[in-house]
Amino acid sequence: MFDKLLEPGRHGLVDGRAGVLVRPVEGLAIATVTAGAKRIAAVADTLESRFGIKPPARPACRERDGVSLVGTGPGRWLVLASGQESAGFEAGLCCALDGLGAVTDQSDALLVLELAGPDVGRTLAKGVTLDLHASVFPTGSAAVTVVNHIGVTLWQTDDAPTYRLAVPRSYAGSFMDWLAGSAAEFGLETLS
Amino acid sequence: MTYSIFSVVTNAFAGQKLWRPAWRDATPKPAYDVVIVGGGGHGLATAYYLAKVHGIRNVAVVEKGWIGSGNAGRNTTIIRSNYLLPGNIPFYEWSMKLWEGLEQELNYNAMVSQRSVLNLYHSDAQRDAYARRGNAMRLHGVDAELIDREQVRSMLPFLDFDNARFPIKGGLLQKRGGTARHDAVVWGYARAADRLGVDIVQNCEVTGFLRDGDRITGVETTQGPIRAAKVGISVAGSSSRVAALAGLRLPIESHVLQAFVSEGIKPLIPGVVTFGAGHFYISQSDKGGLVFGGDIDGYNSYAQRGNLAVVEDVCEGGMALMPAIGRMRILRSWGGIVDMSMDGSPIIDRSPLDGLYLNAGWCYGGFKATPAAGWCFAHTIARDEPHEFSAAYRLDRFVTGHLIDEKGVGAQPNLH
Amino acid sequence: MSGELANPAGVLARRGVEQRSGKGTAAVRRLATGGLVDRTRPLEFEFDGRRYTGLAGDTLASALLANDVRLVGRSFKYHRPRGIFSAGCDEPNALVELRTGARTEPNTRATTVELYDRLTASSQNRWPSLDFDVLSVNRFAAPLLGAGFYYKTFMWPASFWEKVYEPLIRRAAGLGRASGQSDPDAYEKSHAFCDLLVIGAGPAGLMAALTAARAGARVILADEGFRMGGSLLSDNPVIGDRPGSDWAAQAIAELKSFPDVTLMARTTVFGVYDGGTYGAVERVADHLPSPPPFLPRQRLWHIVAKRTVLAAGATERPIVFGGNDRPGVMLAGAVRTYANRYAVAAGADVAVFANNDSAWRAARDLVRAGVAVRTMIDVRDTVDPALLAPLKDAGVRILLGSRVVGTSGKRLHGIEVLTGGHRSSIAADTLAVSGGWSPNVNLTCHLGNRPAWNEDIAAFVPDKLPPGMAVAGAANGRFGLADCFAGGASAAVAALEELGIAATAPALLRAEDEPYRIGAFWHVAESRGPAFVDQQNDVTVKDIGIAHREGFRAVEHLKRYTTLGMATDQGKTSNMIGLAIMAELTGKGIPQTGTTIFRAPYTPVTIGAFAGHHRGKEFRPTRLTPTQGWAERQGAVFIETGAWLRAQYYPKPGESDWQETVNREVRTVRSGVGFCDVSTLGKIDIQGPDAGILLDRVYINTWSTLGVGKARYGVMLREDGMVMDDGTTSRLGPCHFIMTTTTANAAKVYQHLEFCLQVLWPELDVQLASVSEQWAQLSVAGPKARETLARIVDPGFDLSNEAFPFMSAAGLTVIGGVQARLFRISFSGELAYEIAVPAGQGERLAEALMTAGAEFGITPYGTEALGVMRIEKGHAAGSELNGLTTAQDLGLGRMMSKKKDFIGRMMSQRPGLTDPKRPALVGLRPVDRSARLRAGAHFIPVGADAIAANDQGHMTSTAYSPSLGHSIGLGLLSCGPSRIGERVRAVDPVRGADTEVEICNPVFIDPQGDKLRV
Amino acid sequence: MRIPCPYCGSRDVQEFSYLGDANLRRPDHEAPEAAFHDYVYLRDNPAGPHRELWYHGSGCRNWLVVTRNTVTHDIAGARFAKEPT
Repeated sequence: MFDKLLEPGRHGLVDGRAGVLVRPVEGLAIATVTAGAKRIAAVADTLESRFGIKPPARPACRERDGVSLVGTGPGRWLVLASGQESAGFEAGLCCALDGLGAVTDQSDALLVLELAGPDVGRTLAKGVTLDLHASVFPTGSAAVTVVNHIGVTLWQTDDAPTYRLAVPRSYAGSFMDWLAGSAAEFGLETLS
Repeated sequence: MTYSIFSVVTNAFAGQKLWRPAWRDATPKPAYDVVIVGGGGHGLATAYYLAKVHGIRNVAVVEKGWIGSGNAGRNTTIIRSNYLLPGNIPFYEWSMKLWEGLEQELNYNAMVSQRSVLNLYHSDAQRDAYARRGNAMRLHGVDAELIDREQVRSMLPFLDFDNARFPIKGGLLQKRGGTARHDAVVWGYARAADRLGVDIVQNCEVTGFLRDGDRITGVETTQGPIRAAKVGISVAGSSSRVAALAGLRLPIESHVLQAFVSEGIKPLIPGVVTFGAGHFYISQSDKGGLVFGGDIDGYNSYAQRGNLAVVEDVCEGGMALMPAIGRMRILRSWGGIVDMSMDGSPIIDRSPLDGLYLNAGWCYGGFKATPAAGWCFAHTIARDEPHEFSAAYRLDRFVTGHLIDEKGVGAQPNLH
Repeated sequence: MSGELANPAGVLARRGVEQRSGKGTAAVRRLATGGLVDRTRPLEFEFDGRRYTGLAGDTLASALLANDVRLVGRSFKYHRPRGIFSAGCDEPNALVELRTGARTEPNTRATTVELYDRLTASSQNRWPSLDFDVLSVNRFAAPLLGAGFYYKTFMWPASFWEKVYEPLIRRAAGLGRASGQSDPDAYEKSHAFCDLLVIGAGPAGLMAALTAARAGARVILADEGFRMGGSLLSDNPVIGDRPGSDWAAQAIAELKSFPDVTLMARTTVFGVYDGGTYGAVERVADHLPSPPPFLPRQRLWHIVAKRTVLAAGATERPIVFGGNDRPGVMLAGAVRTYANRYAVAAGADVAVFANNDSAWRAARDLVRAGVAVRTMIDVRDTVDPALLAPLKDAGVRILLGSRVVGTSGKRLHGIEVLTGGHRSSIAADTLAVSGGWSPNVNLTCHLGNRPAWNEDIAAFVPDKLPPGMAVAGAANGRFGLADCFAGGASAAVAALEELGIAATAPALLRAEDEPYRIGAFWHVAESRGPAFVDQQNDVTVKDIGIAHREGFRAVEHLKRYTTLGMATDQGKTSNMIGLAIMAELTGKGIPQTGTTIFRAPYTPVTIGAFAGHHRGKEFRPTRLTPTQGWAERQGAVFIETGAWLRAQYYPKPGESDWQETVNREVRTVRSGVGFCDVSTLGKIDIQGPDAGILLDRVYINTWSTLGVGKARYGVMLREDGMVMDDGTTSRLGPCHFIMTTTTANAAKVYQHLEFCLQVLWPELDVQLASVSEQWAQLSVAGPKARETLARIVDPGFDLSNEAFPFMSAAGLTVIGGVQARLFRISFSGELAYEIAVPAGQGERLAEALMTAGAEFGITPYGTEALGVMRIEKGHAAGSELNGLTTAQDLGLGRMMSKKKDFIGRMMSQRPGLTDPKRPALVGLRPVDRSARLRAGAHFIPVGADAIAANDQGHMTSTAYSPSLGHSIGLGLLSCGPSRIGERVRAVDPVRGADTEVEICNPVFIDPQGDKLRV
Repeated sequence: MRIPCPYCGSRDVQEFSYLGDANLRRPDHEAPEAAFHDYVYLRDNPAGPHRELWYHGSGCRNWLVVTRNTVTHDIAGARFAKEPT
């Protein structure tokens, strides 16, 4: 779907190296896991034993062996697993949790983008109303927020910095328009 | 001194030295037949019609600051009667008729200017909703026209017809709608009421009510107690606070509504235009400023100021509708505290307490209602019964379920 | 109207250019040395069609003065000739139309425009030309046109106001012209965060920023000018042994070396908002002929600051006297700035008129710079000898205890001075006036605070401050340079300390700290000729007298009655004087009189900047359905429905119009099979042991009893008893439901459910997730729906009516292993299913259905056909679910359970909601079958007058029914259901229609619903 | 205006939607109609501190009880609505 949204290649300013690089992260199985107030701990334990990651109790992202747990609310996580088949992944989670918490497949609901480059911060600042300074939003931080009137989930994966954004599928086109416009002054390179 | 060509010319030769105060700055007498709390447009109009129509001249208007310091001087000056529901149309149409004769009535030029009000529609459903509204207006004898895209284009060629996210498909036009000079309305009513003997008392804040059991017998003020056979509250934005002094809880929340004016430019926008796919409406004042606004900030507030989010939302609507105003500059922004009622419609009624009367809940529509609100509130106070045009604005409608909900959003004040 | 006014002037302007063959004239008033302009970079520009040359570093105003252009505009009311008055954003007079065509910027202050090559500007509010302006006759009417004039006249005859007077007034009013063309430039928004925001890069601001930067804090330093330094550039002080401008340059260089310091020049912090949020506008490309590729013209900044130091400086105010608006009368500080910073002599023969010490230093600087200063006039009888000396030495004539009472010349050539009863005329082409300095307290007041009166400097100073703000330097009423440095440093240290950041003030700099003494003096009572307080709005001392006489004495009444301070300069140089004069008249003190409220923006900000890129198609994001690409390939026509773009209909070659296409789509569904993307419906995943209880409480009907694998139609009310939303919800497991909502209410219903679970009944164990984005949901409808589906469901799933009857729901796989959900529900009234697959499979499913249904002539259909079929079936939708209807009104009253509580139950029983006379849902068909019905028409009894008293309801939805061959409608009609068979009129005056209609059952097709169950 | 969400931290007001007075309690279904009328329609609407419901719809989707001064807009604090006071 990504290539339909934005021509692969260079956009905006063409001379010099691109200030912002964007690439789609494909082949992800994605699910939300939600726990009732009384069972947050139990669900967290189950997730930890399954993925070997302690689910963050705050807006943060923890990653291991291609599986990421992103805290999106109290007792609510976004689970992303690369190279897994979505229905199977959801089913597996369901049985592991065995009714402790709710599992909902979102593999097709979200377009996950990876953003990097020297000007990624200045570009995101045009839409993100959060302080992304390293002292406030270091690697591993996550946030559910809104960009250009579009609800997104955002987390930082390394100190480059590199960010990942999960964008609702129906809004993906408008989001890419915003990104292309906001990064144009720095030059945007789309990779695949 | 009556304003006339004669008096204006005489003063020109007399170096403008013959003018006298437009109204007396009165100090309160111990007692009145009626005390109106609130020296805004509504309160002063009420006092004027009490004296003029009902012959009740022993009236005081008490104002905590300077007259017109509330919403009367903080609105976008639009007058119209393009309402949908039967409870509203006759009232606002009566107001429109009073506007049409206001200058002569008051001998004061309030610059009532019927330059038309156009509500744009952007979908077939919206067109049908406006048709329903326009038809309701016509059945009430109010002027309304449903115009198409090309008619809109001929009126306002600079709108975005080619690249709009929500295409302009037409509009509901009320040619008799328009604007008036808000401060002049206040001063005109004050001057006219004063000439009929009404006392206008500024810097006089009501701090409590005098009562005899469940009967209100006057007000406590910062200038001392003032007794009155009847007390009318007309304090938009502060209605809950003043009513609370009498122990009443109202179906009202106070919210802040921001408005904006640009630097003055030569005439660009002929009438009033409202955007149907965003929160934006605009007109151009006689001084050349673009006067515009949008939605309320949306949270309870008594601070006469708002936040950036709404400023941006309004300007986004403005640029989506008329990208020609991009280089115009906002000169001033301000906020008014509006009574958002639970069904979006006002209250003109007796209160549960004898001798206490209520004119409140005007949301952001109070200015256009000024003459009729004064007229009907005066009637309610003088006759102890609702006027036919404000018969629907009863306080008990929330109990009985006879709501007047133009937007159909229910008991959610910040959505009206 | 503007065109009529403009063109003649434009023609003259163009002719002007041709005559002067583009040759730049010499800048006769440019001083030979000094200044901060780049003499190696001359810039050509054009004013009123004439070419001139300026230098890089000039403003348009300094370049005009350098070329001895004194007359630059006309005033608002009397069209009096006006010149350059100030050197900053406080300018009341020198407003020009900058640029041309779609980029025209009216009312632009020449004093803040950074000169660029080939800049074009023209004067405003004059016709035919600036020199000869017809409307300047207004000044002869001045005796008539006093304050309040308009309110007292233009009333006779009544009808003349709109027709005659107002159009004339409107045309005369306003200053510049809008192009009326779409703004060609881009705007954008951005967000910034910092420990310390420093507003203003003068001595106090630079020192505050340095202090914070050296302490390692995150700092933003914003300044409205294009060169940072503030008074260090204009007052030319000596710091240590170097010019102040050198020190500023060095400080800025040091600040640039810190990674967490952001310097924002050309950036005005215009407003203070809640939570430490500041609004600022960065003029990214206003100093260029046009914005470079990919760059916006301006950028709106949201700056969230933990602490703020306001170092916005002070504004000089004049003394008001007769003829004080003549071109050549300027603020003393401005004349000083033009000499020191721009190396421009404002005139060849300068006189100074003041009541305070700063003007004496201005005069001293002018003498030093080689500007001819002949006369120094001060209202005070004595001044500090230290001030006298340098001027005496320079041979300046000094008149103490004196005042200027009048002026002469179109452009100033002489002044009349009153000294101890004697009037004398003095030649001067420039009069530098200073009435003292007013701290720029504006931003301290945006959250509702008022400033405090300070007698010593005769000015209002900051009092209560917004949370987190400190004030330093001239903005705080401290005018000495050393004071500014010290104040900036200590404000920063204190602010950072509150944040737990240790900072130390830099070593104090050696700077002349000149005392500032003032003898408060506002206007010259003995004036000859009109004395202007607000020059742009032509408000005179006399007008303030009129306001006082007529009782408009409250400072806000004064402002509104006389328009004092309401011009584009917001009265920066006039408000103080106006209220001082009113205080004089009322006998109240200035502090008792008080100021008007300071509001955002500090200086005017473009509407474009506030809108950013949210215009045109980008006004709001567009949501696309999972089959968008496929539908495009099918040649579908799309329509905006709320946030969504949806396929409206799918025209085939040869079809003449949309109606023909829609008819074909409907007929195909009713006779064969069709499908439609209904993914826009809200889909909410509801899980947990108490899910059934939740549904029982939010829906009016009962849910806990619904069997697994079953679907049910539900209606939910608002707490006030009106219908909120409806939809079909299915039970996928004992603790698992999937709810569908209408497209419009998807977000609202989700929020409502979270409200119920988190606020009303937190004890319920239910988890929600929106899956609207996850599933592509297609409705497959028509007699051939089952046969079509049979070809795409994977083997093993039994579609038979027995195994999968009406209102069934199941999970399965389709088209070879694609996970899917199947619901046997129908909106069209046909045998129908809704099938959901992961959104990424939506287009594959659409293609599979096309193949599977090919032999039945399957067609995709859009929102139009969907709407026609729902009306044929009498289903309520948006125009019936309008927030004003009850379940009863919609014929759904019987669904309301008596056995349980649910949201809205109690309030729905109020008499106003149960009144049998309420309009209720019926069907309508035209008596004359060829007539077309229109939604929005009102119902009037046959034979009755079309007046409100006879209004019985309205038509909510209409369509042409290809199945019935005529127009049909749904409506809300008083006592409707009991009037089936009666006739009423559908009256539609706004579209000139009046159609007799027959009241019928709202279900036009298959009222028994047999087709659903086959 | 920024609202301190207990989960997300300080966020711009645009991420939230406002409902109103947080002191209101939905009456028991046996309660008289008058109780529902007061609940649905009557408000204290104070000038000063106000406990109010905000929904963090563009964030963690939690309903919050925010204590905010309606005169100064100062925010004293925020907590999850589902947590008992």
